[in-house]
Amino acid sequence: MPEITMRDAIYQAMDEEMARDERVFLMGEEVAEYHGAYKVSQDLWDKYGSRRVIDTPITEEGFAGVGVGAAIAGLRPIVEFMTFNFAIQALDQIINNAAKMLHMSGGQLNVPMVFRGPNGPAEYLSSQHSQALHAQYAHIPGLKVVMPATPYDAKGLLKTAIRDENPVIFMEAEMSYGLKGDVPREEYLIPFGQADIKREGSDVTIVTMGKLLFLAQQAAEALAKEGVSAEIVDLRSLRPLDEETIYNSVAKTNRCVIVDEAWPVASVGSHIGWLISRNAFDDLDAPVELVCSDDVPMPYNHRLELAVQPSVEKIARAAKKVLYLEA
Amino acid sequence: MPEITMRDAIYQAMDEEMARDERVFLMGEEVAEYHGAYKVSQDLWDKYGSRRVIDTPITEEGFAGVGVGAAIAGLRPIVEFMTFNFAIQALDQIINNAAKMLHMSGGQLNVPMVFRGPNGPAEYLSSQHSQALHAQYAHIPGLKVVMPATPYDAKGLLKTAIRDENPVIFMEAEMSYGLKGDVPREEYLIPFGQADIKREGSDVTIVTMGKLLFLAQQAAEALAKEGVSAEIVDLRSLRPLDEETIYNSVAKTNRCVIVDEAWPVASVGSHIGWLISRNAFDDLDAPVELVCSDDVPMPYNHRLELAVQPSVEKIARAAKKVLYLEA
Amino acid sequence: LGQYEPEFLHGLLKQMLLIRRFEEKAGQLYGLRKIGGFCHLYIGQEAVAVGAIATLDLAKDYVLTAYRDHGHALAVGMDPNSLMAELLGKATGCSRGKGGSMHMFDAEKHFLGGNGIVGAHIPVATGVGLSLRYREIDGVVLCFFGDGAIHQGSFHESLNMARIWDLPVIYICENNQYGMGTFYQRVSAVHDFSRMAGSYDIPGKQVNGMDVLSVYEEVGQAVERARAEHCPALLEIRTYRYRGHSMSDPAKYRTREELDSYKAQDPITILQAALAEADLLSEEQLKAMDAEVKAAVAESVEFAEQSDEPALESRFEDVLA
Amino acid sequence: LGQYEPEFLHGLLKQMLLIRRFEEKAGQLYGLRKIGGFCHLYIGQEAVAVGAIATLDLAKDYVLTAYRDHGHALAVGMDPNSLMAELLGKATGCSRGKGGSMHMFDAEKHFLGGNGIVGAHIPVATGVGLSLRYREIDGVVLCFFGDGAIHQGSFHESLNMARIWDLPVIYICENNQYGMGTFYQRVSAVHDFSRMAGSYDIPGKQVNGMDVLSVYEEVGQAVERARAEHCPALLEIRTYRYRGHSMSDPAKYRTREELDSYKAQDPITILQAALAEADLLSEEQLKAMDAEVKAAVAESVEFAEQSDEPALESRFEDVLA
Ligand SMILES: Cc1ncc(C[n+]2csc(CCOP(=O)(O)OP(=O)(O)O)c2C)c(N)n1
Ligand SMILES: Cc1ncc(C[n+]2csc(CCOP(=O)(O)OP(=O)(O)O)c2C)c(N)n1
Ligand SMILES: [Mg+2]
Ligand SMILES: [Mg+2]
Repeated sequence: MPEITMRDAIYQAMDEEMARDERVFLMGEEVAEYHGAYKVSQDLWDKYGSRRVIDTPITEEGFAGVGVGAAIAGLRPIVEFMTFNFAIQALDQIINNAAKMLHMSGGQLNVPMVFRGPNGPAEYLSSQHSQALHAQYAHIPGLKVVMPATPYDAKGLLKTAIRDENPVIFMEAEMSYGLKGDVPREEYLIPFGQADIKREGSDVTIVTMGKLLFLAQQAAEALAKEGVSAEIVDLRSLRPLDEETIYNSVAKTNRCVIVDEAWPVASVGSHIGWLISRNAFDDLDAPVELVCSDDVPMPYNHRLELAVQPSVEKIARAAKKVLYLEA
Repeated sequence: MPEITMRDAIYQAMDEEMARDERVFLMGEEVAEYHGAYKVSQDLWDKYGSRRVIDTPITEEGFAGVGVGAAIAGLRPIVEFMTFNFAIQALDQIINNAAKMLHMSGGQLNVPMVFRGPNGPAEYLSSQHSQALHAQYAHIPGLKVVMPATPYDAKGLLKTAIRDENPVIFMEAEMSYGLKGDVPREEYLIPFGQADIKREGSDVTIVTMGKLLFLAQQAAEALAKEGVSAEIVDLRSLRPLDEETIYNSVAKTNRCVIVDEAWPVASVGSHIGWLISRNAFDDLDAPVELVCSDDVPMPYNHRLELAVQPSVEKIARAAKKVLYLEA
Repeated sequence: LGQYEPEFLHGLLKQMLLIRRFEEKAGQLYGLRKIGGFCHLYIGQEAVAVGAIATLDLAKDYVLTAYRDHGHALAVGMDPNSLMAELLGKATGCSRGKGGSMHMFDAEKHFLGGNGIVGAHIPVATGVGLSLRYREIDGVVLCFFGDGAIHQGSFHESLNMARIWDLPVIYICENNQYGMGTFYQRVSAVHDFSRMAGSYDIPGKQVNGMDVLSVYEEVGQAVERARAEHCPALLEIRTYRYRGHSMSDPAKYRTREELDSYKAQDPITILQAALAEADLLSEEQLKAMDAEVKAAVAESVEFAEQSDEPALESRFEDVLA
Repeated sequence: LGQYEPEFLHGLLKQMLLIRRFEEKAGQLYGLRKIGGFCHLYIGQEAVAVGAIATLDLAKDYVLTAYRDHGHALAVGMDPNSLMAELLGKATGCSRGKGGSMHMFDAEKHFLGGNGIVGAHIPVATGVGLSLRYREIDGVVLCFFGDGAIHQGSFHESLNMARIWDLPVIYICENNQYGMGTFYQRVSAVHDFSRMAGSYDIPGKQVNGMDVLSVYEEVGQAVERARAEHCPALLEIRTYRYRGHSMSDPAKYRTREELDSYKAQDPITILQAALAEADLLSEEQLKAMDAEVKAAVAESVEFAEQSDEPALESRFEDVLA
């Protein structure tokens, strides 16, 4: 199985789906002639031309809405946000139009489109450019929200997203584009709503989403050295959410740590914390811990920004806490 | 103590603070000559003139940003959104500028301003106009978020909001503007971060925010008839959140129902559900229940929209569930 | 007048009459509390939707508008029954009782709403235009919005994109003089909105929206150009709404005289008079037309009232496709 | 040239030189990985910030710009030490190491940032203008933004408000030809941005941004009018950035020839040459100036490197006032 980068996996998914379906097109800032701000679209413009790979002006609200219009009139747009920090300007289009069009029209107009781009902090970018904003989307009925961690998942989930009949928020990560992983040559799709057990274990469940998987894996390694067996549940899609896999794991381990790089309040992480506390109440031997970012805007200084975010140490410490191995 | 409406309470708070502090002004759509879309600003324009009560074009992003600019240059704006549904268009200004200016400037520029208006469903307005969007703000560090239920709380909290040195999101409700309650003639302020026990009880804690207090009160009445004593904790401010009052109540009742009119996923309600489950783990005799809106866009049809929202029955049923009086 | 077929002119008149009577009835039902929430009536503006949409071929063309959408919905030929049922929140409504007054839709008739957020459908309409270009269909899009909406950022973003991508979208600002209670000149730097076309290097024009034939001609020209040359245009169509912004608005911000001056140029009366004068419409024909329209409206009420409420469980439908 | 005091002209030259050298050094430190993230250099555009800000009285006037902000920060007179320390993320940085390259601020010097979201500071600058009017101060606001930002909705919303409320804001589009990798004409319906002033009924003008005195004069006129008549204006100042968009951009989207053609009109070289020709700047004076500037930059690096990292606990500060 070839090892490819996350960037290539996302590229391949778009390329294959564009080749497969004439209606699929890509639009966003710098996606065409510049080959993508993070070089994700690569040569798609060279291959498919300006009709299907479209550079937009810097108008997030506008081009998100253009995508919605194209989607209700027969096309299947992929709208790239240079980062999801900028998509806040497009939220009205996403929440009030994309997520509600089917409903307001009594089922007449579905919106088959993907909004994708990096989410969450990169490095040295300060507070406007370093936000993990998935809670804003996970909150909204009418959307689907996907956050892959590995190249394999990214490709399979993005292909599913492009074929989905609904608006899908597909969240990548600047820091992960260069990350490598095995991706088969043959076509495959990964359905939404299926979490993936990335590591089996028996003592504690670690629920992760997106790139934090790798911190969780390192934490699990460290814990293993101390004799603690951690199971890692990688959510992959946040909406729909695969509650069953979570509960099954917690039924086995009786302890859970959730890892989310967003701020804590009204986050996906704390939501899942409540879900587990409610629906696996009798299985829990300790309260569910949440490892998330500090409840502050992201500072520019590198030591500070690292201190703000989840870390291997924080995850391992939380795991020990739910095991009552540490305070 | 005079009984006045919520509308008048909010009006009085603005009027008193405008009289007290030259720097306070009000801007928004129809706030001046039309006296407010919901007649909250009333005669403020007649009293203070066009300099201090400013009708804006329909440009939520623009005038929210104008407010931020005025706030960092010496004024104390109150920005009215006709409803918070439209404030989604202004979210970038609120999240990326208002909430982060102090931080990005290393403490140099604080943003003393209030964004206020109705939040949550009214009636017969369908999905774009009937959203309870407080989770979007409660998620964000750098903001304060307030949601009063009674005229008394609204007046005292709004005066505090106007004097606060930070951006405050002040969330009202269309359905409550006509609601009456006692408000003293003398000046008073209500600090943020202090929940209010609106009813004492011993068997179950009902945590509410905003107008759902009244449903909770009716549910408590109904429960009382069945011999169940419910305590009602009205949060009043969502950020900062008065966790202590919640935990103290739960320590007494050992059971908790949270009422939130937002959608469930990544909501303030489910967040508090996790907080209690974690921090009052040993106090809980049953999982925390959440009564919220169905996870769907709001339909226009009235029976349907009522069915979607929290109700007295749903709250009472949840209370009985945590008491194991009902499945 | 002479250049048009009488049937065509009768059609315009009848559509305007239908809208007028439908809206009057909706207003009554609102008063009877059979309709709730916001209900934005189109009375006074009929010539705009009717004249503009008459230029289209709805097999390939599209229409989008804001929340004041009953007129446009009728002008594209939607069944009054399904509209009235929607206003009453019934399962037989065009949007299954989910959308209500602000969200009329008919995918088959290429009427893509009905949008409640001021200015938010302007990019969407632009995207529909993109789809036409992409699919190499020589259709056009009419995007209607108000004088209040033109200041929204979405307007600026959209018109620039429409020009750089050569999209066949006609942006029609229905200047009915007021955005809610605000006279447009109070919130606009320019008083002639067609000037804004200059920022996008596209044609801009003011049109008299009280005269259905002026609307038909001017929109028709823009449509033909858009169809042939794939170029957008901006039209400011000047009109007036007789009623308040929505049912709860007493409209105290304007004078009786101002209202009367527009009623004196009522689009229906004007066309009726012109037709009569030119001997193109007899008293009997007019009466028959009026009776037919009234019957259609009465039937729509009957239909709506007798229709079922949507099942409670249907609230979980239409969330995801 | 003769109409200006030599000291004034020397001041302009020195400020441009300071920016040039500061930016070159920042680029070097980036290469050495002492600075990370985005770092948008102002090299080539110096005449714009320097010429424009020289017209101000910063006791009452204000400046706001986007993320390419080092030049403006130096032009308002901020201490290079505090800027360089900010770039290195140090506690002594103007924003305490919280903001970095994109978020230079100096409240006392009325420099209100430094904003990373394209177009988002345009309404903020408009609000600063509102505050001036409200407080009856005859100050003005310079709001700088790029050719990429002008298509944002916030531009449209802001200029309309500035006009209807008579706000003293000069909107300066620094057209450096590219928004990231996009040549401005590819994404703009108009190629002369000053035309957009027509939509807001305000004066609009194109200015040569490679000539600091042209900038000074044109901005000066707009500033005087804004101060006296409280009216906004739109200026398109045409300029060029020599480096890539940020440090990671190889700038392959443009030709060597194009770059050279702008370097041939380099604002610093031009002013230097003109001064020399007019006998207003001796070789020694120039050398002294250059030495002074280089020393200041070297000192800023020294200062920044020797400054402390912010304490880890400081991440909980500056969140709420
Ligand atoms: C973004 C947004 N802001 C505010 C509103 C509330 N609102 C509804 S209609 C309206 C006035 C719109 O006026 P105009 O565009 O002239 O349309 P008209 O009602 O005259 O048809 C306003 C402010 C809204 N629906 N959306
Ligand atoms: C809303 C938003 N969208 C996208 C970006 C990413 N971005 C940063 S700079 C830039 C180009 C801006 O070009 P221009 O306005 O011409 O300014 P210049 O860099 O030339 O100074 C883009 C797209 C952003 N910061 N904000
Ligand atoms: Mg209007
Ligand atoms: Mg540029």
